[in-house]
Amino acid sequence: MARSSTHKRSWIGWVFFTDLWGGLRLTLRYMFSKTITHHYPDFEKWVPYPRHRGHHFIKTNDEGDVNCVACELCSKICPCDCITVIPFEDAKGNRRPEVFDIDLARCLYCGLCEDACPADAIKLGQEYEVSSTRSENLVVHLEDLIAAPRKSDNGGQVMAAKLVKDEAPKSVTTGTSDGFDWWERISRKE
Amino acid sequence: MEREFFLLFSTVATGSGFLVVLAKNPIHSALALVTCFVQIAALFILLGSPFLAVIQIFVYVGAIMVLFLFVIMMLDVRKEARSRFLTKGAPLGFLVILVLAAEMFFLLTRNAVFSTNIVDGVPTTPSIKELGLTLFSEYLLPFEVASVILLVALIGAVVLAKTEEDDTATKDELAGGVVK
Amino acid sequence: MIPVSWYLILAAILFVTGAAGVLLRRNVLIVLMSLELMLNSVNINLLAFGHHFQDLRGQIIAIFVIAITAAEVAVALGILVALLRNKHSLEVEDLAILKG
Amino acid sequence: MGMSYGMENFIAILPLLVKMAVVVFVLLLLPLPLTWIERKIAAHIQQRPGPMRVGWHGLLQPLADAIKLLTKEDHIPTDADRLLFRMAPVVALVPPFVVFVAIPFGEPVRLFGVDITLSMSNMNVGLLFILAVSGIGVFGVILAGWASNSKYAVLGSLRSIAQMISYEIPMGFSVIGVVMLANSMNLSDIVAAQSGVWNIVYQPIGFFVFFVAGLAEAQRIPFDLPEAEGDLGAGYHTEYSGIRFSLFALSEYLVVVILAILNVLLFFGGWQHSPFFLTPSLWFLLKIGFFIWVFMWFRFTFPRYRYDQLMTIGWKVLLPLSLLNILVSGIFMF
Repeated sequence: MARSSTHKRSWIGWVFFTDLWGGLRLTLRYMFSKTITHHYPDFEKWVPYPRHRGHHFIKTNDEGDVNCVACELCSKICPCDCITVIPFEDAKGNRRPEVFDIDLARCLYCGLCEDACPADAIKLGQEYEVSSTRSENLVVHLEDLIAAPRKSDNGGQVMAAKLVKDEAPKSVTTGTSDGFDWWERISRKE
Repeated sequence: MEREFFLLFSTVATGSGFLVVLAKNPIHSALALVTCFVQIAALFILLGSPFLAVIQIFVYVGAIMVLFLFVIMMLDVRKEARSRFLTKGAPLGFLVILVLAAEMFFLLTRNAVFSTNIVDGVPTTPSIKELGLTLFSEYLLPFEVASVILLVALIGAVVLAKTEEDDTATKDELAGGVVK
Repeated sequence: MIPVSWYLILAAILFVTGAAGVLLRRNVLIVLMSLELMLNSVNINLLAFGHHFQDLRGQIIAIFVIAITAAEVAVALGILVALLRNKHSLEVEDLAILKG
Repeated sequence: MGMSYGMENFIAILPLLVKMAVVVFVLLLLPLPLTWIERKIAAHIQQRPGPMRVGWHGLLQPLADAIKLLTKEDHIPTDADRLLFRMAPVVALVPPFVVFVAIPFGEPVRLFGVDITLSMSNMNVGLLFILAVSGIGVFGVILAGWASNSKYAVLGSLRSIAQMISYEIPMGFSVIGVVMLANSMNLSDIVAAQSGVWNIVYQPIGFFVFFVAGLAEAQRIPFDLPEAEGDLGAGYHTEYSGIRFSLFALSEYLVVVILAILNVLLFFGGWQHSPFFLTPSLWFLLKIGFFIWVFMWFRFTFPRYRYDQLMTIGWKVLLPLSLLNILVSGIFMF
């Protein structure tokens, strides 16, 4: 960013503050240029990269059952002890979770549960708008986890969006356009 | 109207004057002195000399008292506030004060000349122009002497506040000491 | 109109207050401040007489008083700071080293 | 200075009371739009939109901030000097208000058959009065720093005092050239003396010194050493919160406004030479607005000076320059 200019200035430039004027000219140009920030949450939303670790989700297999075998390894490895799993045996004789709760208020999104899972069930997805005014709402259950958004396939882009105001306000992407790469906005043409 | 203003200003001035002497903490007494000076500046306006009033605020309040507060804040006065209040020679001092007060009281009450206002008509306020002309013609020599004294005081204060080794504190003291 | 004696009485009260501070208090800073108070009471007198007798000289001498006070304070505070560097005390009685 | 001479009847002082009420009302509300403007300028210089969510383009944001500040906890540190701690914001606020007594806003106008001067007191020592009273402003800072009983606050206010005392002198000297040109310290006379050419033409050095010293007096960037957040927390108002903090913010904004007004009055012709579509007073206010914008532009452009650089600029650059300015103007006038 900072171009270090070490060339020596003459005393005339020093007397008439050429460098100060240069700074003022730069900020004046910025003052009347377009803004480059995201207009989140009203008009734009950032879709995170697939590597992003957000709200958890649980994968299901082709028959509609969850992959999870309720081995409780995720619960054991969790450093902040935020996962509660209670197993049961379903009609087909498979071991499945009866209760699978994650307390998002305690979770630090480290992704260890994802690593520990032997059944490719629990993953960390793209959702990052999980705020709430009540801490009870932050305990998510099995059905929430199944319904939660998967990893993004169009990550690293800014999409058109609008704010949906209900109990838990969220910015929802709209339109079908692909969005654009934000870094284009700040690339300098020199 | 004028009378009420005089009473207001003089009451506050007297009260804060007492506070200057009575306050334990030097900061408090400096602030009381500031109040007193502002009241006196207001009295100067009543006395028809707005220029002196502004100079009073400029020099006394804006420079001298700020300098005082600067020095007080540089020194540690928290322990001073706990030290003994009066000097050893306090009884003798009280006596002198009493004599002085009695003498002034006597002179002011017994002298009939000043108890009435002998100027007839409203006194005119001398303009700043007149003041300046008199200052620079009739009183030119005292004026120059005063400016030389100020210069000497400036140099003296810098020399006094300067330490042998160039430590960083010198700059602050210099900044404080050079003014006026 | 305010009789000039009122100003004189006010000045006298302030002067005596200042004198009490100079004579009775132990703290050098407060002694200096009381001195300022005395000088100011004198200024009130000068201006009151100048106003009373319609004479400019009252104001002019008051200007000189203010100028000289400024010089005095600068030197006094300079001395104070220098003294405190050598003797860590603000009390009048501790500073009487010339008395032997 | 007819402060108390012959004001027996109420009708005579009615215009004065109205003027006082208007000025106080306007000054108390002025920081609201100013904070919005400052935040918007800051945002756009950094290429972001700034406050957008409360009202149209965040116009009601200052109101929301004011409500927040008013309802916040008012905290006083344990070992603070409680009386002085409470007094300090008020003491800081008084001088900026008092300064407006002497500031004229235009030629006298005729309203309801009465001639009304657009100033509260047309005093003949107006300029000196303004400089003197704005010099008192430092007391609020001193009290705040001392009473908080906090190291950051004391250091901040010590810096403040040294800075204000140092820059008051070049500031006072720089206006002497203007006073010499107008032959008066009355601000209306000074403006009237610029009916031909603005003073900036005759006094470029004086303007430069006044402008820079003014920035330092108002403690604006690049001279905001007393509240340098990098090394001092928030300087003298580190320990303040809620309403008392907002009083300090108010007085800082008023000082900026006063500086802009003084720059326009002394060097940019006040209300003289208004273009045909503007009344003189509006033209005057427009120029004041321009200067306020310039101060904000500076704030988000320049980095802060170091403390020794600050003192060097004050004593070794501005003071000799202002003395030189007096000398040169004296020679030309002679």
